[in-house]
Amino acid sequence: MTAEAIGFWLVAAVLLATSLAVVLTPNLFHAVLFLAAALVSTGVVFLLLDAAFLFAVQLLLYAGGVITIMVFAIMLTEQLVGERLRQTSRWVINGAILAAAVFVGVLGFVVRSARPARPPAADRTADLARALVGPFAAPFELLAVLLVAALVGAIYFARTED
Amino acid sequence: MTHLIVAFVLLNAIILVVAYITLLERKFAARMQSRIGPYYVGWPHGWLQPIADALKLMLKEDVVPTLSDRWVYNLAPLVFLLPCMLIFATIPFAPGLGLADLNIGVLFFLAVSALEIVGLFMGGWGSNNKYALLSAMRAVNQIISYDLPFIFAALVPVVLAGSMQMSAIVVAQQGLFGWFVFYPGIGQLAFLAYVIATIAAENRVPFDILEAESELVAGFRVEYSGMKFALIQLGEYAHLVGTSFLGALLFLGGWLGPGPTWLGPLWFLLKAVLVFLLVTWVRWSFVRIRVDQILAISWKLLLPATVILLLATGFVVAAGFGRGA
Amino acid sequence: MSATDHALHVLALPFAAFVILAVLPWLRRKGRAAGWLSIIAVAVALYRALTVWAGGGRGEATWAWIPADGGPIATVGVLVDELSAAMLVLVTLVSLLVQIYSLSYLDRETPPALGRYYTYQSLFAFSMLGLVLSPSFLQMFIFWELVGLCSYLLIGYWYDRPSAARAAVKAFWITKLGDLGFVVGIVMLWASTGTFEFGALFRMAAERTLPAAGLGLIMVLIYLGAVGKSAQFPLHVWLPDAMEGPTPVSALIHAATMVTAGVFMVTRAMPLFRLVPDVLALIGWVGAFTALLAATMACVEGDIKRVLAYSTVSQLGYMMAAAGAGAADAGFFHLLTHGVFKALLFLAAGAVIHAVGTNDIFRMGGLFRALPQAGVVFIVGTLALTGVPPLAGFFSKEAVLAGVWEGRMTGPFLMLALTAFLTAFYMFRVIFIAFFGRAHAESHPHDAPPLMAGPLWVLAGLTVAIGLRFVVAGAGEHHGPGWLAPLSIGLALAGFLLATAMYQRRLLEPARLAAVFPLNVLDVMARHRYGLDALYAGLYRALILGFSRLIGWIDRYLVDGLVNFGSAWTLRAGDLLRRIQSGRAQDYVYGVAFGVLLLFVWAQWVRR
Amino acid sequence: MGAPGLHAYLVLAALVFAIGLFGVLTRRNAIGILLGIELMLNAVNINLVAFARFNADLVGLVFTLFTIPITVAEVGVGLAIIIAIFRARKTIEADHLNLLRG
Repeated sequence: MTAEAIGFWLVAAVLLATSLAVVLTPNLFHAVLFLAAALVSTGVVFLLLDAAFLFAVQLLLYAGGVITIMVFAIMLTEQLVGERLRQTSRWVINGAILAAAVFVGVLGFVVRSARPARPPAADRTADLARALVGPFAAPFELLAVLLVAALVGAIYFARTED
Repeated sequence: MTHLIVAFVLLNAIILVVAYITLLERKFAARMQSRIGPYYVGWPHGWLQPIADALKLMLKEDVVPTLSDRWVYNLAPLVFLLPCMLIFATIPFAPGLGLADLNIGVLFFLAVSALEIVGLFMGGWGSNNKYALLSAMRAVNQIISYDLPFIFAALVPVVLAGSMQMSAIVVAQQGLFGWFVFYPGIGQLAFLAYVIATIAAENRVPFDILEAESELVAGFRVEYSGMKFALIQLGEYAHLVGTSFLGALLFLGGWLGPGPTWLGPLWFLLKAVLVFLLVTWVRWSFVRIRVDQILAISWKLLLPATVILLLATGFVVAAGFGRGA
Repeated sequence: MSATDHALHVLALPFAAFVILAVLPWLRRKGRAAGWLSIIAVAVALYRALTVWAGGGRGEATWAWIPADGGPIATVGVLVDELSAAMLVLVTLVSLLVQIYSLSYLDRETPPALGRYYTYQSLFAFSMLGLVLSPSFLQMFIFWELVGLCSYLLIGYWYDRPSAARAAVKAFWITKLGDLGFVVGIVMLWASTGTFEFGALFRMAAERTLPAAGLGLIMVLIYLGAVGKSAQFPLHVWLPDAMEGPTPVSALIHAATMVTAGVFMVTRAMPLFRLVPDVLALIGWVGAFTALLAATMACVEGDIKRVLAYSTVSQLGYMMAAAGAGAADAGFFHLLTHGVFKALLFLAAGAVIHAVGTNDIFRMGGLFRALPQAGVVFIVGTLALTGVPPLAGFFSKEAVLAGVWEGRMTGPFLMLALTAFLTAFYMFRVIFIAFFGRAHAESHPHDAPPLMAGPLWVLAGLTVAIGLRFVVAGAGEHHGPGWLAPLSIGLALAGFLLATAMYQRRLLEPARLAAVFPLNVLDVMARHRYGLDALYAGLYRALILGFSRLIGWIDRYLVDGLVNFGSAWTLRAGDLLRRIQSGRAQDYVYGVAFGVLLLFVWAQWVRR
Repeated sequence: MGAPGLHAYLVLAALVFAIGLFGVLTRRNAIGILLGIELMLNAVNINLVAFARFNADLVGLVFTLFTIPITVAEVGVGLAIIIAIFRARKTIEADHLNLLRG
């Protein structure tokens, strides 16, 4: 067992546990917090995959941004509802069967695929930056447009009627 | 294994620094108000006061509100403290003296410190207290508003140095007046923005609406007592200290200074304390401002200004005036 | 400029007027301004036509129209020769006069209606000119249909009158019956010769290389087009009804120009018709019979315009008979002179109608005193029509009779001679009843205004002038036997005397005469138009309507039933499938997940 | 047991994906559904990064870098829509949001 293997199994366990908690806990606020934990552990998975930059981005955007927005939404709606954030599930068996079937389907592909060796780690952050302003410059700019559009759209949707 | 030892030492050092920086603040504030400050515990001049405070808090009764969200309430101080401690992981206190000098060090610092808000909100929510909840709401408002100017201001030295690695940024500031705070125009403005954003991000007066005593009693930690309260306090001050270290590193040349190399960490500490005192000075000089004013300052003034500043920095660097390798 | 260029100008001017009026509604709705635009266009066209005619230039210009591998399948162009040059002058002249006349005649119309009228007029002038200039059967057919369309539009000009609308439709459909034969004929001709062009066809005819097989049928079919357009028996029934249109329209289209298109076409295609003598004989016999039949019907008609319409049918029969007898030039000659004086007669009748307000000659009387101008020109036209020397009609009629006699067609000749007698009779009958006799006290009609009188006098002058020119120059090459001219004049005189006796001197009571044996049968039959209209109506009801009902039943119950069946099941199936659309996003996620699973299955097991 | 290979990461991602799908399918609350979607997107990101790592390739990283902001935008708009729906219908129970029922 190398340190990396220990780290992986640890993180995987945390990630799976928190993910399950996200979909199973009846308290919506707890679910959001578990999601935050799952996202952070995903970031750690990125770290294990030598993508430290993505780890930082993940934390910065997801953990900071998404969770904040989520919390806001819960606050706003809860305030309006005036009741505790119980949420229930429906058709649990059906959903479990279907999700399991999809997992098995994916697994079928995974087990049949080749098993590449892990190449030596390399620092790819600079390459990533160059790719963003090089071959991927156009999508990068489009992303900016998308974010602006999403921002305007969100403001439009959530604005108060007057 | 060495890493773990270094981390342990570092952690305790930080706790010590944090403990005594509270004393420093109290003394500083007292002097500003023509008082003496803590004086009687320990000799001379109340030097044992922080230790006494810590002991007192540890011995106090741990109260958990009946209607609180127990798990969230109990976990919140830990979740709050963790990122506040993690931010020190990438700070090099001298060449080679640090836990991990990541090549994305600055980004790591920013990303981890962004997690702080989760713990803060957990505390506000878990207390099931309306003051705490209001405080948490305000905190989210304010911190996400000032995160962006903070990041942009911090990115100015990064762009100038051409690296996110903290040691590389320090190296880029060598020489007479090489500190980025002396960089003509851009450096001063960026440092100003950095200090303002820091004050806001650390919830200090005049941006302390989330714990405004006259309105919200004590903000999100109103229900906390004992050890948990101590952890939160520790986290807050640790974050402030970490931000001060970052400011000293980004703008004031880090460990650079006259004298032999082993003086580097002392220089660094001195500069961080300088930044801390700057913030404290503002804290004890101004009055609190309103929520909408805080948000307006962030979105209408600070954010556009820092974006333009960053753009200008980019042009300057593109024109060949960068300090990077 | 060559003759073809001039001819193109003649063609383009009315077309330009039409397009301008069609696309500029504000101009069209001005009415009189639109009229003047149309008149100026056709006046310039007349000037150009005269240039072509007087210049004597001949030629043909064609452009490829439907390109194909082995040269163009069809061409368009202009063909200028004596025939088309004369027709150009006739068409533009009568068009011009009629359009001027119409300005006054239709002065009670609203401006938009008047603008519409002149738009149609311009279109008609263009179409008719295009028809006479056609160098090929195909182009001729296109313009042939265009003039048919104009005829339909102008007959139905007062489309709010049911009778006019019905007459327009009737004219359209009955001529279509002939056109059907026409188009089948020219396509068959094309199939056997590979060309539509007159030039190539005539060359083949001259060189005897035209395939003889089936040519008789082809020419009969082509002749059918002329039967419809030129109102030959048995398709003549639409022309009297066409009198529902405004009188200037009747003068232009249903007397002088469009109805002669059939004669023109037969004349144009004469080299082809000559190859099949049997068809020519048929044309002659049918023409003569049409002439006689129409004349008898004219004798019992009380509507002044219908009398003139039957007279037109009768004269068209004359022309056709001449063509059938091989004297196509005589027929064409008669076409030209008839165009002038029949237009004159119609316009004069129009002046009378405009003044009196009725078509019925029995409600007129003594009008000569009130309308001296109309009376004089009407009498000039009548004299020309009955063949009194030295007027234009005398020479052309003489030429036709001579041609038929020389063609050894005794039967048709006798019929035409009898027709000449009847022509004089019914025309003077109209004159005596309408212009002389007892005046009706209640009406005080006023003579024609200048815009109407001008064209009348121009046409009357032309009628006389043409006649006088032939007195000086001698007419044509058809000189029948010496007794022909006296016979012709004698027949006209006899008709005149009989009409005088019956309607002026009252020596013979018309009603009592009509009761005498063979005449009473004829009278009744003529009054019922020999039952042809009724026959057509019956056929129409029995066959067309019956067939339509059958089709309607099939459509309603079989076709629609199928469609309704399908739509009903579509609705039901949609109702069933609708439940899938629950509106809940998660149900759709289930669908997506199932789809992904199917994809997995396909990729894992099926695809390998 | 040596260092985890590509398959370990892929199976982990597939599991997270399935869990997210389960959440999307079973949650009644619209925000709960959104949480499930977040999990699924995360699983995809893990896959991308893992492939990039094991193929010594850059595209996976770039794509992850793109998907993360796009997800944030999606969440922002999604939450805005949920808030708007809540204002109009006083509920965010997905079962009750069936205005588009056929």
